[in-house]
Amino acid sequence: MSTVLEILHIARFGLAGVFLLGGGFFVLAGAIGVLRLPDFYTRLHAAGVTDTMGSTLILLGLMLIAGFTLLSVKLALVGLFLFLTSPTATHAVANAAHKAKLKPLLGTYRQTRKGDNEGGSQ
Amino acid sequence: MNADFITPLDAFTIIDLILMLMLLIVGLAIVRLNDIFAIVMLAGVYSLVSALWFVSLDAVDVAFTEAAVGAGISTVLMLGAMLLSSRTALPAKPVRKWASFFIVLATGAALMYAVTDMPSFGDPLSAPNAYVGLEYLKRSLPDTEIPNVVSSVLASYRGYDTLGETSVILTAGLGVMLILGMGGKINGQLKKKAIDYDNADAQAHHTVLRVVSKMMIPLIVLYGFYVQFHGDFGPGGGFQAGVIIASAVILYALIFGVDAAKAAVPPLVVRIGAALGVLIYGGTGIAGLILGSNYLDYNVLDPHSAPHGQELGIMSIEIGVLITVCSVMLVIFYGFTSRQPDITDKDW
Amino acid sequence: MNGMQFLAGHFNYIVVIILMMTGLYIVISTGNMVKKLTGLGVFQTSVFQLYITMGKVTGGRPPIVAHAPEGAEHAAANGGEHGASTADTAVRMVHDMADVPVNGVIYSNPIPHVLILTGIVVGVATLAVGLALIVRIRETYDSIEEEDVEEAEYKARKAANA
Amino acid sequence: MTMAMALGMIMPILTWAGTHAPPLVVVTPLLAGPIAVFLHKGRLAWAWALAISILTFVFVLLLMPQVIQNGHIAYYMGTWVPPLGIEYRIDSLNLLILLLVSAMGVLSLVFGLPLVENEIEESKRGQFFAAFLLCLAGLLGVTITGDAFNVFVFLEISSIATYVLVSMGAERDRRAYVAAFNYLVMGTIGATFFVIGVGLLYMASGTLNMADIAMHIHGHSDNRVVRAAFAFIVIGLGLKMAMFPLHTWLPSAYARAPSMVGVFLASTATKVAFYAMVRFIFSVFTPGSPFEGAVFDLVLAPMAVAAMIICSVQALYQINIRRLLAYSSIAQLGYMLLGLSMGSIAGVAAGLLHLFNHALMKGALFMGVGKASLRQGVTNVQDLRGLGKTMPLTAASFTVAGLSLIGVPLTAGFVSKYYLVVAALERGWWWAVAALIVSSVLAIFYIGKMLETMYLHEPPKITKSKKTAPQAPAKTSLLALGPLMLMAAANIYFFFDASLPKGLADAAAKALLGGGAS
Repeated sequence: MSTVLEILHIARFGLAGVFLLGGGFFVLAGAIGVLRLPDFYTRLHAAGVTDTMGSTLILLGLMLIAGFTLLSVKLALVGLFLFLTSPTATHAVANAAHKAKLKPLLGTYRQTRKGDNEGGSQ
Repeated sequence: MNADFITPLDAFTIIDLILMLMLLIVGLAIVRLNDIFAIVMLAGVYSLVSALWFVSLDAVDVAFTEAAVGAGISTVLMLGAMLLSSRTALPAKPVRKWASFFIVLATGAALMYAVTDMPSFGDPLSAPNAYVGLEYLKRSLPDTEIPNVVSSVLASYRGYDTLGETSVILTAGLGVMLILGMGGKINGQLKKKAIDYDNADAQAHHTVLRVVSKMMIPLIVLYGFYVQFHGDFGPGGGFQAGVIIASAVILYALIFGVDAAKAAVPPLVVRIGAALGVLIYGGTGIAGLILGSNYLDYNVLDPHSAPHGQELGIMSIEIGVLITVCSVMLVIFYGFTSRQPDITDKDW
Repeated sequence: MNGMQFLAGHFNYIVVIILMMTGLYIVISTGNMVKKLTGLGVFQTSVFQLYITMGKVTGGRPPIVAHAPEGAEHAAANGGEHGASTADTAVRMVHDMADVPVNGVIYSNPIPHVLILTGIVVGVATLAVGLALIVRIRETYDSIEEEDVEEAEYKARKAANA
Repeated sequence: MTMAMALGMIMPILTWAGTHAPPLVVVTPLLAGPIAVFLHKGRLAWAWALAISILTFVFVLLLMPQVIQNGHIAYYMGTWVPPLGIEYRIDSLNLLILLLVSAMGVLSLVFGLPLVENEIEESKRGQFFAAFLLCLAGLLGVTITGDAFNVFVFLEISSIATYVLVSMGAERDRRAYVAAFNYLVMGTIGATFFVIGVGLLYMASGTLNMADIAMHIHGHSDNRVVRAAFAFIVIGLGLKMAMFPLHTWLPSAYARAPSMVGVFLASTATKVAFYAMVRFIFSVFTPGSPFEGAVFDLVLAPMAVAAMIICSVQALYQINIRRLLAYSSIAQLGYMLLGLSMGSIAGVAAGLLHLFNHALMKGALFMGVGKASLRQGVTNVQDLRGLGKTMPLTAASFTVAGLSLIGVPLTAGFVSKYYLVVAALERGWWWAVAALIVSSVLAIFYIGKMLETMYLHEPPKITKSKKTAPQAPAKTSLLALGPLMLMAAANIYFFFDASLPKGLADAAAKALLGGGAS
């Protein structure tokens, strides 16, 4: 019995580690994307990855570590809040850019490089 | 100064170093930039990173407030004020730059001079940490039955400072009222209607925002009350709660228009609230006087148990703080929006 | 204490001082009023960092005391210590490490936190009034640059004299 | 019988009020301020503010016998014993300032009604008086407290209220906004320097109660943290009180503010900051230490002399009367600073006495300008033409205060300058005496310029010109004359009987320099 618990214990922390690392990877990828991608909309896309995948995985990992405690409930609430707000924020920003008549970059990067559009809706 | 103590180099210190590095970069960026919009956003970032650093330095209450006030409300106000002004600052003249540089150098040198006699970072026996602060930690529970020592010091031991602080906020609200007014007039002309609700296009573009904010606003207010009443046990209290609840109304105003927000929370109510909070706070102090003790003495509020009296008093003044802070934040917001054209679809 | 240890113990202060001076530099070097207020914010926030840094205790926790420390009844009986003299409380200085933990746990110092909460609120109050003035200045002069305002005033004076 | 019964009713109340006067002095205007916001009728708000300020003055008077009897009184907020809680501590030094500030609050309110009705929009008057009450509460709070951080909090209440009040002058002069903004930036830098100083003191001592800090840093004046704290507090408060090279914000702020605010600020705000500096330098730090001695001799005294001469010269060149008076104020702050930097009992006492007298004369001068502007829209020296004929009483009061500023015998200004000279000679500072004389001669010129315009020039033809604001009703205009003449009379009275301010200043200086950390 105790060995089963121990295995579960190890598995829990192992899984938490995987989630945290995965979350970290998405955050990093998002950050690189914001810096490297060519135009406003694609950068926004990269930033969205940080918000959704990155934070969700990190929160899941933390919840696994915290176990069945009040802390987990709070983390779940944080997750819920982010789940609702970050796509909305991304939507609002993209909407504003669209309203401001910011054209997305079409075609390949090399073709339109000259007209590189520094992101910014205003 | 305690010469025996040596600050350890551990994981905590490394986080510390990274955050400080970020602060330095953001600070230098603000110096270099001339784009006002970027400067304002970076100022918000600076506050947010500071808040993170405060968490790592165990100052959870301060971090909370800095994030809500410094990174939140301040940035909103800054954006509101710069909305119509030019977006770029004129670069400073070299003479001025050098003059400022030397003033700053002299000031910095005076502080650097003092560094050698400062206590080591983290020293538990340094003068600031081993004296009154420790005394508070030991007395807070028996004296006031409040585990969050920051709350008990803020509201009781140094409660008079907090009365002053609440009055500072009120004064600022009064100042904005006097300088900007709270009416709906811009230069004597009646303001145009905020948002055209019949406009199908506007409706379509705001659907997501409206739905989500409708879900969020009650939760934000609820969270504000949680922060208010949980302030005795965890980080939080009247200031943070006031700012959070005010931010719910501000969010409502941003999405549904300032007029709708003013219909829901009328300016008169807000003005009364601003004054009422300070009066509740000051009145709690007067109650101590009437019950035959000193000003702001909560012990006498409950004749049977002094700690319970403390709890009562602290709850009462925290409610006063909540009302004033929340109201003044809205006074300021209404004041600014009455001077600006409403945020229109074009700005989204 | 050698140089390395000194640096480890005082590195925070040095960085905080540099940050404070960055803020001060922004305030006095620029003529743009919004940027000036931003600098004021950075300056004040950095002063807050100075306070919080000095209140940190290594290995400490946020100052939220979990359980009643021993001797609670004794202290509670004293209540607010009516009538005790200043000197009685003042001389009770802590002298050795054994006194530091409260109920077995080390906490960071709450005083700087309390002071800085006040500081933050005062900061936002000043900011609000400053921004309100900026809005009015912009309405009056159509600019938020000191140079432009001075020039406008100079012209107005010249016109009045002529 | 009824008298005795009434007395029996009143006595306990008086005793109670006497015991709790320390917090009531500050809390009364602080809580009355928010109520004034809702008094929309200008006159009603004014009456309310006046009643409250009189009540505040009464509380200060109740403090007086206790302080004179016991030397000092302490009051613990929330009964928390310091250093745990905040302590109010009143001795002769703050009593002098409290009397001054609360009396000036009453006088400038009585004086200010016609001016406010002339200069402030009807709908804003309630809020205006609310801001005034908060400013008063802040200044009193700074003066009365014995806690270093509490000084900051109340300094900021008064400062923010002051920025707002100054900006209210924009209805008369649009430059008020810029003046208020510059004041705000400089004032906030000053406050932040002060906070750094207090933080450093806390770092060195672990406490915030002034007396307790003094106890802990006593004998540690070689501690670099304490030295830096000293420098930052002096600069921070120096900015707030417009100490010589840090004074740039003051002339514009005073010149553009509404007249009533100018009267009140000129006679109180810088004085309170000066008081705070005296309090920190002498009660918290160790005044006898070589470091402080060096700062006194090498920094403060030269600054004081520079202010006395340079700003007097600047005053000579001013066209705007209020700016002229403001520059003269900075020069006069130099006199006070000179007394302080002597570091002797006689010097500090003379400086404090001059502080009191300067408030009387500057208050009267600003009142005179305000009163004159009711009638002929006075802003520049030129506009004073013929005031001796058109408004003889105002002109006479103005003259008395002006003579007092120069330091002519038979006026209060002479007394404090005399003591300053005596104190300077005691220390052998001949150059300081020379500077005093030079500065006084310069004062003769700039005051003389105004008096000459007043008496020797014909009144302008268009006295009741259209360009000025509508005239205030004669009744309220008479109301303004009362405080003005009272102030002028005080300038003469305190020449013949300076026992009250002199006694308090002497006692204060003795307590500051004799008692050490007490």
